[in-house]
Amino acid sequence: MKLGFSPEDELFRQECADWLGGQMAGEFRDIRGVTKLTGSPERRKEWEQQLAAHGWSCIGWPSQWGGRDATLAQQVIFAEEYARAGVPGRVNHIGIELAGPTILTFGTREQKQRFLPGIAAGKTIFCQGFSEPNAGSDLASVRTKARLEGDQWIVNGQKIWTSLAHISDWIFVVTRTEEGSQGPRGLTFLMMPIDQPGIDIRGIRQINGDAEFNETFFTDARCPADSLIGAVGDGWRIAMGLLAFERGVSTLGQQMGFRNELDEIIAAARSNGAARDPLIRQRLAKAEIGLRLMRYGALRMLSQTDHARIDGAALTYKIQWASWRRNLGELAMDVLGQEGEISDHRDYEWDTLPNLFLFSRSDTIYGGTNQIQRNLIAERGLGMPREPRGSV
Amino acid sequence: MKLGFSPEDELFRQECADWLGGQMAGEFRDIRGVTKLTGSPERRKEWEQQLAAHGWSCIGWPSQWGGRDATLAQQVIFAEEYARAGVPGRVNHIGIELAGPTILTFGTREQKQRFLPGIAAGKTIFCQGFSEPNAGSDLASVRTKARLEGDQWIVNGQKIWTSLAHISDWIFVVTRTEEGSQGPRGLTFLMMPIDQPGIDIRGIRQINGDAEFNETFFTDARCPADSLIGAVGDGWRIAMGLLAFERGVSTLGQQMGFRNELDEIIAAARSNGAARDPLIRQRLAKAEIGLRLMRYGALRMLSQTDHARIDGAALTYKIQWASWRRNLGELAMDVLGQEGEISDHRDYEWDTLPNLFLFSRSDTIYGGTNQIQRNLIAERGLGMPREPRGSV
Amino acid sequence: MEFAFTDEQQMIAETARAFFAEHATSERTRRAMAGEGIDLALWRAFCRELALSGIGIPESAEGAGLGLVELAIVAEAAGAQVAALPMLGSLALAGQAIAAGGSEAQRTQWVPPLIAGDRIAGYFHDDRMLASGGRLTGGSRFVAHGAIADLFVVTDMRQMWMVRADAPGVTVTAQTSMDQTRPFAHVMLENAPGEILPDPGAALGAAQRAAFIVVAAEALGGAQACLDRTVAYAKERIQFGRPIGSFQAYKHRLADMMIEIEQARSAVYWAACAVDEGAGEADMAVHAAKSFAADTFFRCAGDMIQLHGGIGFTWEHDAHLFFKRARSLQTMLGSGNWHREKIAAMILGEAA
Amino acid sequence: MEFAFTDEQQMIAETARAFFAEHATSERTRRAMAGEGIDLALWRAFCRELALSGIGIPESAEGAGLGLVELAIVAEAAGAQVAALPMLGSLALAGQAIAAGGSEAQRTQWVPPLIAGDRIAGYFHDDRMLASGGRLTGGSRFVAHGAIADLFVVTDMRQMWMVRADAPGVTVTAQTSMDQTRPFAHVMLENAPGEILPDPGAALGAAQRAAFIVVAAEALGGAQACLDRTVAYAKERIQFGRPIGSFQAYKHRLADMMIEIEQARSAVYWAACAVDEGAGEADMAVHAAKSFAADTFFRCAGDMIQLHGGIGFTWEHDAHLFFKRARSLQTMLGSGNWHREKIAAMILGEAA
Repeated sequence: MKLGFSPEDELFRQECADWLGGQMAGEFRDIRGVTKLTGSPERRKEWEQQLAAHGWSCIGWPSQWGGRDATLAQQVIFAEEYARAGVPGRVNHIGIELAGPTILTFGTREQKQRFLPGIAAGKTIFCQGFSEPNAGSDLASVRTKARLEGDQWIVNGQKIWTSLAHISDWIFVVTRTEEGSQGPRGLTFLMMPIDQPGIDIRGIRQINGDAEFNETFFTDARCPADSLIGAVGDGWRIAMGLLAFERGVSTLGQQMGFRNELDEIIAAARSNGAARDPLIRQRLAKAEIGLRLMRYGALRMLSQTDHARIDGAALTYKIQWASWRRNLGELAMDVLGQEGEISDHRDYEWDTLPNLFLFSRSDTIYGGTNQIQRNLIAERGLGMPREPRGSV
Repeated sequence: MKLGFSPEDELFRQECADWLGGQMAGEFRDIRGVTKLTGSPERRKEWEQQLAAHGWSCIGWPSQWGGRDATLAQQVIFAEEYARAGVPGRVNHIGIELAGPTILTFGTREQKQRFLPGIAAGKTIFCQGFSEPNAGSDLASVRTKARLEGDQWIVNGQKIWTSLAHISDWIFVVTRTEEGSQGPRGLTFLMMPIDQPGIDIRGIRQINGDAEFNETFFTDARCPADSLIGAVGDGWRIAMGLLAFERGVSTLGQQMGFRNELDEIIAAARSNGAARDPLIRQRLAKAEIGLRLMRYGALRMLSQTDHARIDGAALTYKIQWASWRRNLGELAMDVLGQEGEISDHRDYEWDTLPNLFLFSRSDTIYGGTNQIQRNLIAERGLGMPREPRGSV
Repeated sequence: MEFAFTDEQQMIAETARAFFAEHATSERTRRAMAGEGIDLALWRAFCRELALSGIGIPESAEGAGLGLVELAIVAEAAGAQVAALPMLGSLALAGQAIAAGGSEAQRTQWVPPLIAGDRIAGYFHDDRMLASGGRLTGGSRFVAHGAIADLFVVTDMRQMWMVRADAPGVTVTAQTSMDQTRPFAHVMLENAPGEILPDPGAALGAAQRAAFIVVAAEALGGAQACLDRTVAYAKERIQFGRPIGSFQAYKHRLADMMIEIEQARSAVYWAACAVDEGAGEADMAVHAAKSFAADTFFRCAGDMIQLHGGIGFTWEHDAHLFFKRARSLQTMLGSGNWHREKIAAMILGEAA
Repeated sequence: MEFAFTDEQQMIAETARAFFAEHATSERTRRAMAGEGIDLALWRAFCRELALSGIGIPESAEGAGLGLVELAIVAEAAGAQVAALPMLGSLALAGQAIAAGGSEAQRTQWVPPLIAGDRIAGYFHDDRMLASGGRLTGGSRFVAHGAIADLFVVTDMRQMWMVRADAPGVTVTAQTSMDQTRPFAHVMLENAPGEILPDPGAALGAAQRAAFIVVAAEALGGAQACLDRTVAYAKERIQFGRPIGSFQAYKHRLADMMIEIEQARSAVYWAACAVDEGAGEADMAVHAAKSFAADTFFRCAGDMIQLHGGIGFTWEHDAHLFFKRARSLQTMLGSGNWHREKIAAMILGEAA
């Protein structure tokens, strides 16, 4: 058990910091500090390509496919330095962290050759089509249908919460390909080009006034048969495999974003005197502890990837960060007081902390609600009986 | 809507206070302030009879049966003054508040004549036999069996958590009289004399070192056929009716006990400096608010007895006080610090506040766990679907 | 001792509930949110047709009589619909202050038009206000519905004045506010003329007590609405082949909402009753009601979002109106911690 | 960077777990509770046969080497059985203090017998201890396992001394203690002879760090045991015709226990690792571990009682052993709030 990094790792850290810092001070200084998912989309696509051009796009991938075969420690370091430099989140997060690894694991040789170079180069932006209006937390209730006509799948239905669909090139969707099938059976995993007449994307305005999420409508949309991953009817297995990738190194980058939010709250508390309130002090200390424990939980999780088993740290991670961040939003507002309830922006647009307060209400819902997470923990982690499905 | 009491009520209050105060300063001063359920049983039986001799034993009962036809306001006042005077809890609480009203509501004329005078006179002490080892929160799972032989019911089985069984004269039990019946059907409500060879009582030692509760074993125990309340198979309905009496005026007396506990914590906090800690101050304020809201919740509940409907205040009362008191136990210990973890008594016996901390862990369990309470609230109060019974 | 509504109170409750449920619709409230945060037609209808706007102000002070219990009943009904109305600032704060602490002339001049909805008043305090020769310099950035007010009642917590919105030296700027149904304005006074109220103690006491109770009652109504709407959703929404309300974790969360709401209900009417009866515990009661009910509302509104899943955090769904109102009620007129510290001081003495 | 047990650490964990699970049985622990709160035979077996008692004390100081990670592993295993052993006082506090701050002679004289279980030491602090001419006057009523100690290591938080239990002026009185597996004694020094440790700073630092980590690790082991035992019960106990573990509310409560325990696990080993590696964040880590793990244990032990229903609050069931140990770990060596205030001071500066 070892927390420290080797001297080589520290050199690598310096290299990351230098390059990222240079970019954020130079050519890409205009996007430094952008935190909104929807901010500056075109420049951030260019940033994806800049990363790729300098070999930083997907360092954990095999070098054969544009990666660097980076060690775990290196990936951790890169994620930390990326966030520390104030670089905005990756618009191709889904491509690099989910679609790519899924294709690497389940795709054919031909699919790897077709998709991976574009993703690695920052030219193929992916988004994710899992949730549906009536299958919010319940992938097995998917109703979007696909049927094969010649060498094309014809897709009809609707997905929801498809973040960044409006700037993406491809979407992967879980579809029901077996007529009349129910639950996890009869599902198929398709990769579909977005720019086609059968796909219509509409933004969903959230309670913070912004629209990070979309609804995506499929009306006789087309998917080439060779963009099916795995086999027909294999969609559940692929989707479950993909969800496991969500617990990768990118969690550490996410945490650095949390760090910035907490630091901003600490600064506000020091400046407005809330830092003298013993109740606020306790809550800030708890937030600090919670964030540290997320980091060490993530490192435990990552240190065990070899072992193939999903252990406690991994199972509990989603609900941990989601609840932590929702509490952080409330703490931010309690530190700000009524100041947090007014905005200098005209159009119901909010500074970082009030926006955190509003947006974080979604953290405990999307990607599996806290309730679903607790079911999973009890059932998979503790061997409790599964919730029965109803027949309504 | 009116909280104040009339001048006549205030006169009645004075009368209560004078008589109770006089007793506690005089003949019964030795039991003043006894808080343990198990303390001074013989003297407290004498106290029951003293109450009866002066017409204070069951003031809410009809005057025909030894009561005073007291108004709600008078009952509230008596309960408050009773506790304020430091009088210990009634050892015949179950007789006065549950068995008596049950007989009044469901008993025959003959049963009323047989039982009520003894209860009212403080000479017939009752205890309650509902819970069983495998039916903790689930009355419908009762397994204790009764079969009729001639003019006697023969009872076999086991009840648990029968408080004060060891000093009681009678026990009322819910038994299964229909062979092979399941759930709420086939249950019958019996009143049984305790002093007989077929009934064996053993104390259960709790985590506070004391033994307020008992196990009661029935081995061919006998119950005269005319001590059956209602009809054979009617036990569920009677038991449910009885549980409604639990939300009577005696809750206010219980609250006065809570008041004394909270006051003791407040005094400890003032004396040891914990009262300067802003975190403790918040928690004490919350405890104070919670206690006040219990009082006004109880008054709402009582003010609506005419209306027959069980409203929100009544449904939520049990979990409210149980959770409040468990939290109070933790607050008491946090106020006391490590002092609360040592005792001057030799035999693992505790002063009021540490005892509160330990004993109150049972408050959220007996009489329907917090989980069962939440089921009831959601199902009866909000119309949610019932939990399915299993078939294991 | 009868802690239940009288028949008359029951009738007021039913009238008010029916009125707001019919008129304070989501559509109208959203129109108000896009504008100045007031549904002026609704406000006028409330004041003139419903004739409940003078409740809680004695008839001797040009009000409609009755007490804070009845005022709480009305505020609860308005809160249940997150109605975009200046009830808090114009009636509970300014109206109560003028009625309790104003001269007869001031009462006669201002109370009737406030009750009639012909005039709207805002209210704020500024501890550091400078007052000299009837001229005031100070301000606040958190004046609820201040941008549409004709009059401000202002206090430095010692004295109290009336300042006309169109007087020289008064600048009013609307603020983008999280709760768009009760937006704040920034009101600045720069040597502005103020008309002093002769009995500031009575004015301050009446305004605070009424406002704490109105905030608490609105919160109670809002919390109950969050529960009611979530209960309805729980019955109709199917997930995993079952109504989501059949899941025990969901049920228990609804039960927890109900447990808190029932306590909040006791708190609100305890406080209103205690003030109406002049009971010794009235001060504790209003602090308890404000803190408990507002915290309950916030919790229930957050739960409403959570229990609605994805749809719950969209702009389109009304959950966020409740959520933002709840947040606003929590912070305005003193946080929960502040109110609880007041109670702690009552039972423990002042903190060291 | 590899935040997982090495093979050697894994082996120590398995050895310690197996040892305590086999020997620190409920029956033996209850015998110890009825007596002086120590299972002396178990303690000697642990010290002599298992040979893990010197862990965390450098070989140069007569210890067995290895670090606080390994010490935490052992404490976690002991905590899982609520073992009635003087590990905290004798090894983590007194042993660490003498090893880090004692002279070579003191180390040689005391560390080996403590590790061997031939001698048992207690530890306490008294801010107001009077020290003059090698004579000490002061005391504490909360000396864990003090009634069976041969030696006390005592500090006024500036200096540190060793005091023999049989020295003149030393009075030791056993106290009836809520946690009977780690009973307190009242130790009074009245002009008692103390032998000063030459490096009190090192002694205090080592004792505090090790004790915070040992308390946290015991709490982690205890919390996990509460969860494990409740999970087993959930599978076998039938209510309403179903295993109670099939009720979603029950499942979610178990899940909540697991979520906290996994965080506590990260906290304990982060702290132990950080101290072993001399990391800059070690101070924050030990405060985080002590407060978080002890609070987690208390919550899990309370949940264990609740989820066992009636049987859970009987003397006969072991739940109360965990519950009382958990309470004791929460208060000893600083409450959760105290530790969090330390962390607040690190991130915010001292409170005003």
